[in-house]
Amino acid sequence: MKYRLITLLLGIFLSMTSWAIEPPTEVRAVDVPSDDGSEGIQITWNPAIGSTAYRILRREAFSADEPTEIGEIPADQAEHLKDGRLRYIDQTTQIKTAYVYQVATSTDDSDDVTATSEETAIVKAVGNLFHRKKSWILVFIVTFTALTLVFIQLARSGRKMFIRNISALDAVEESVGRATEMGRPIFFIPGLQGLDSPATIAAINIFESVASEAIQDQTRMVAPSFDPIVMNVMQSSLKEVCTAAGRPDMYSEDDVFFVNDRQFAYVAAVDGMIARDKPATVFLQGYFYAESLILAEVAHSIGAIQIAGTSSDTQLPFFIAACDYTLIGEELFAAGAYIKKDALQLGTLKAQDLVKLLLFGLMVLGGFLVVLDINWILNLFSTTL
Amino acid sequence: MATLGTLIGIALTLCVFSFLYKDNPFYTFAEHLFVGLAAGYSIIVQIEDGFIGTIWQRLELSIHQGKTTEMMIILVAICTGLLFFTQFIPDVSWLVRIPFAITIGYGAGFAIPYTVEQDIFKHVYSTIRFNETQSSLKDNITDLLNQGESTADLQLQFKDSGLVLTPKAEIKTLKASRKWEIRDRLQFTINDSQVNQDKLNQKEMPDGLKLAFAKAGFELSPTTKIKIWKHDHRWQITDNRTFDLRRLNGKLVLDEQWVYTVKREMKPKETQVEVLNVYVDFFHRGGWQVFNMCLIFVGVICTLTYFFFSVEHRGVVGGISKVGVIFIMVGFGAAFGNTVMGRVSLLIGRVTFLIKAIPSLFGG
Amino acid sequence: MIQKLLSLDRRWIFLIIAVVVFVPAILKIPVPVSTISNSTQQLYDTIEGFEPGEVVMISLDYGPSSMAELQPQLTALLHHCFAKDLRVIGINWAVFDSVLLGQNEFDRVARLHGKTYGPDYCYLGYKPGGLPNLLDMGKDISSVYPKDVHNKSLTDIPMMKAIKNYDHISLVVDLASVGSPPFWINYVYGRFQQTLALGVTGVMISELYPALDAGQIVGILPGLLGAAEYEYLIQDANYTMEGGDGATGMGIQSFLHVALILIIVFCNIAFFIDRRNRSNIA
Amino acid sequence: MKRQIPIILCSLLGFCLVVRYFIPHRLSQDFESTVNDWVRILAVFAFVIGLGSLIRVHLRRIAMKVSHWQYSIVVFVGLLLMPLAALVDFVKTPNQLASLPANLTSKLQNGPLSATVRQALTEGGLSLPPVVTVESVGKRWKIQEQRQQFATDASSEIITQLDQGKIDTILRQKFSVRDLQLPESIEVTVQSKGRRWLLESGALWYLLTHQKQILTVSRDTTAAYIVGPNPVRSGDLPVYASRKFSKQGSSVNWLFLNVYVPLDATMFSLLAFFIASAAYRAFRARTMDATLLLLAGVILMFANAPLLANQFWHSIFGGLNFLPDAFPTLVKDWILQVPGMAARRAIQIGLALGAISQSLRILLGIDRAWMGE
Repeated sequence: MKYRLITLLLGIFLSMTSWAIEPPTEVRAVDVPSDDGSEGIQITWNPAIGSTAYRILRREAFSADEPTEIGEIPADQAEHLKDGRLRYIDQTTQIKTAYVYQVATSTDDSDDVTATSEETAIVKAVGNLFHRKKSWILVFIVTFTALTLVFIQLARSGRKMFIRNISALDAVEESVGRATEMGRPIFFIPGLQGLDSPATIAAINIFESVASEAIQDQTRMVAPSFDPIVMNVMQSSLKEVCTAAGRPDMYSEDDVFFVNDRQFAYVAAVDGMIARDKPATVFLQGYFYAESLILAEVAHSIGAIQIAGTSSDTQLPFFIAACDYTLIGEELFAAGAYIKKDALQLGTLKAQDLVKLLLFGLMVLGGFLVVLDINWILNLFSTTL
Repeated sequence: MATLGTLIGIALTLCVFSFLYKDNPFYTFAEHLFVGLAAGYSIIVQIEDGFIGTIWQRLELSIHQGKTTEMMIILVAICTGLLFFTQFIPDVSWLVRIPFAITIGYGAGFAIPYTVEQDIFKHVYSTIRFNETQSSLKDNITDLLNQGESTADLQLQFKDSGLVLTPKAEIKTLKASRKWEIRDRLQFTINDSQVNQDKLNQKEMPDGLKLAFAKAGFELSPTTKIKIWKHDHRWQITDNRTFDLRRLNGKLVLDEQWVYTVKREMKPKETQVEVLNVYVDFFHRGGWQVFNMCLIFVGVICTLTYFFFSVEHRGVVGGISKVGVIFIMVGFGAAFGNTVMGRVSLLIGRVTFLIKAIPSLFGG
Repeated sequence: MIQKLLSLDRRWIFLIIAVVVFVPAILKIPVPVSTISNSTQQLYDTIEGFEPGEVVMISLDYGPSSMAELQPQLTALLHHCFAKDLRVIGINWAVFDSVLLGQNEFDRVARLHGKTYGPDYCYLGYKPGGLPNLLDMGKDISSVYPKDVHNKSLTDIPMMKAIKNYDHISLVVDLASVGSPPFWINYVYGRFQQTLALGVTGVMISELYPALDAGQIVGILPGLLGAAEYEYLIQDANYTMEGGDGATGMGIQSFLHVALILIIVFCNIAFFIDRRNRSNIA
Repeated sequence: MKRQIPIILCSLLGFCLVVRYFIPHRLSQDFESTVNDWVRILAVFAFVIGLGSLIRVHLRRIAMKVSHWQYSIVVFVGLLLMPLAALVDFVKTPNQLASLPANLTSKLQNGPLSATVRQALTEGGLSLPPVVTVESVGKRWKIQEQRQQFATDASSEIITQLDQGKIDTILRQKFSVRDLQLPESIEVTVQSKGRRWLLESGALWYLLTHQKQILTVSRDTTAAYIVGPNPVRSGDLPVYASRKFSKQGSSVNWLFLNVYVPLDATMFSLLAFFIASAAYRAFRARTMDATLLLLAGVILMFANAPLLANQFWHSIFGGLNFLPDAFPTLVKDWILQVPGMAARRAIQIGLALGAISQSLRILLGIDRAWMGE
């Protein structure tokens, strides 16, 4: 009897307190997406009426120990999601450790009446396998690759590929011929970046095609290089060219050599060589920095034809101004295929153009929609990750 | 020692400059010295940072920490590195292609995704992004906005975010309160008696002017500065925004007009907090800005057209790409002209060196 | 005659350039600044607003090759800081080459203002490590720089006792000829909300205005022009008697631009006359 | 096989790296850093090849007595100068760490360091690791520290403390248990790099690595001292730090500042002349395009010359109040930021497409130029 009374009173008391303040409901904890696990776990919950702040409690699952408070956050400072829920991100998590969370209310008034929510499901902070914000970049790359493959197939099947003429490259033959007449060497400067830069590969392609023409006319190709690996590659390609042309005697390791890997030491040396050897033609292909103009001007000063091309948009203006012929922008990457008339590679140019067209369309449409305040195309291109 | 250093410095500087006249023994000397020296420097760097720093120390560390995988990785790398030397052994010389392959694969593999992100997506985005955010307000002023009139605290809120709102501003609620349009204008004339010009020239804020601003409903903050342009009759009053005052037949005239659109929307970041972004609406932006944006857009489109390889540049395409060439040329000319300044300063550097160094040799 | 002008030997142009650069440099012909560009004014006002004893950190991220443009900026800034009794920390975050340049200039200007190493200013120099260093300085400067350039432990440097990290630094100025500004902006401003200003070469300036508009930085000094403007401001306020290289340098820059424009104009006139003659003959 | 293997390797690595970009997981980050190291190590070997080529070329010039062969000797002089300077710095023993009373030399014999010497050294202001062995090298003694390493479980407190650059008391105990002296936290600087921390104090370094809740503590640097052969005037034996072959020594620095920098900077400054001669040639109104180039260029130069943009401009057009202030600068910025920007963007987009296409050609194995085909 007595016990009943106590329990009853207790029950009433309890119910009153719990009536005084509701616990946060629908507490959910999920791993933060698109991270390596170090971003932690995000906890979301419905705000509880009358609560001025929330305390986040955490304990390791499968362990008996009491939940510990990992953070307290005032209600007005908590992140409000658009569905009215609140969010807290726990970044103190250990990777792959299982946790359960609770959110407790707390109020300013001294008699600290708190209501604690139910425990969340077990959650771990794990590294994710895909970065959601990058999906459109993936789509773009896949499309590009697919188109490239398609056009390679088309080219294999013998489809003719039209490529507009690139005026700067029509000068190659003439320049080689000139060198032959004057009996002077051709200088080829493959830029100041390593083999890991696409521009350098493009340059090597051009080198090959030029060399094969020059070797046939028995004109010497001289390639002072900035990067040892590039030097090696060019040596081997020149060797191949010579053997292919049936003139292995034309190959000399001293024509393709390493000069220096310090920018202006390289420039100083190359300037000196140009001034002394007086080449008939100077090719400046690849990636260049400030030295571009020095090289071009020195080449001009000894009356050599300069044929330039670079993927550095800051140096293009100087080549345009100082050189006789310049490959503008991406013409550099097209050049190799263009001179060799290599069907497959020309095919990839087609693919490249198609992608360009695609971007073209998306920009026009997207721009138009943005003006009408419809932003979804715009947001495809948003790179704020 | 110091004098010797200066002496060498001067001598070598002159040697290099002499190349401008023509190639000569002095330059050739300096050139070869430079080549050798630079290579020598690279040797030190390679030994210290390369052999010791990159290879030996990490190998040693991994060994004595018992990190076998790390150790294996480094060893494999070293082996591939050694393959460079196979080029001198005819039979296996092809093995040198393996380090090539790694370097190239590495380059290509990195180039693809990052160029897409940095050079394509970023540029396209900023080209078609016609509605740029001007500033953002706190979320909790929506009801203030909904009242449709510019109250004192609304003005305050705007001021906090560096914008101006006068009491006369008209606020329209569009599209079920997800969007507001605010048309506002700050305009007044002051006859000269109120503003003592000497005061303006003393960079003080004249009371008359303060008064005039107050009348127009814009409290200038105490940090207000006055800037005077050299040719008279013009003052610029810099507050958290800038007003341009000009003298027009004996009166100071100030006229600023602007239209904001306030929009609720998500932040681009994954945090889904709701913010109010203040846009200067595309059509209500100054016609000049509209023009510029369109010009950039057109420019990009046309210049891109120039790069189409698979079509003959005739007819429409030819026309468009011609326009593209115009942009390219203007851009290049500008870049060229803009760089002169930087290059000159390099020369100035050397010249000042010579001018300071040569006297110092004679104890000057 | 016209033909000669059109096919003029490059060396004549070189000669003109040389004269235009050397003569003003030797005679120290300064070009007074007429208007102060906003970006400079803003930086000046920021420093002007500081109380004595506040700390300014200057990072010298430029090599000897761009010294001409940025050293005058450094000098002007130092004059201003020391005259206002601010305490200055010098570092080289990105570039190793300019440690000596910076150190000497610090000592020189400090001497002019009767400041002593240790209590009033110190120079920490260069530490390899790149980006992590920037971030670590947000936690604890001495974790990046246990010692200064004189190999003196930071704990023995009086002013550094009170300065643990960015919280104790009122302003960071990055004088850059390399790509360092984005890092300072994105990480030091972005993560630590550190008040930030820049001094950059004339070529870099236009890419950095957006940061100024976005309020990420409180001011930019644009190349020699910026230096000259700043010199004008501090001389106007009698913070220093010393005439700076900025004005001279800017003078040289101006003269050379003028010369270049004239050359181009003349050669075009000649070009047109020549063309008309030809068409007349034909 | 001589063709396939390299191509397959190349494509494999390339595509893996492309995929990696989309995977935030730590494993993929590790993969990236591994590949980075790999290529960095390759570069070191490549440099040897390059150096070989350089030496070969100049030796040959000297041997063949080709024109200007004498200068090739200069190259070798330069080539040797820098490493020699570095050697000089290396030999010139760096700053003295402490000094040891000469009479203690008798106490220095191979084996563990005697207590008296240790005491003397610590009094000399040298913080020594707990376990050190002495080894006589000719007339010198090398005080070599024994490597220590121990693993312990890491509580999250310890980690958070370390991240804040502090040392947790528990951790401190864990050190003392293994009688590794860890001075008061003020004297210990903690550098945190990701999941690794470097505890540094005087001559003591501890590297802490955290994996799978286990904290591995290891000494990754040996603090080696050499007790000098020639007693200085005071009769004491100077104690020096072990030396390092470095580019930051005084002699190297001297060479760098007095020989290298002048050459480098002057070479760079030649641009001022060449940009002028290039402008003189290129900026002629031959064609429509050239005219545009010319105009844009001249306008920019005008605006960039304060003398013209300010004084000159104001003296001529200052009266025209309807023009906005600093008009030349406005025009300049407009050209750069509107038409200039447009062209730049388009070119960069184009270049990007070109580069991607080029990279695909390589990874798909249709561009084999790099194999010399």
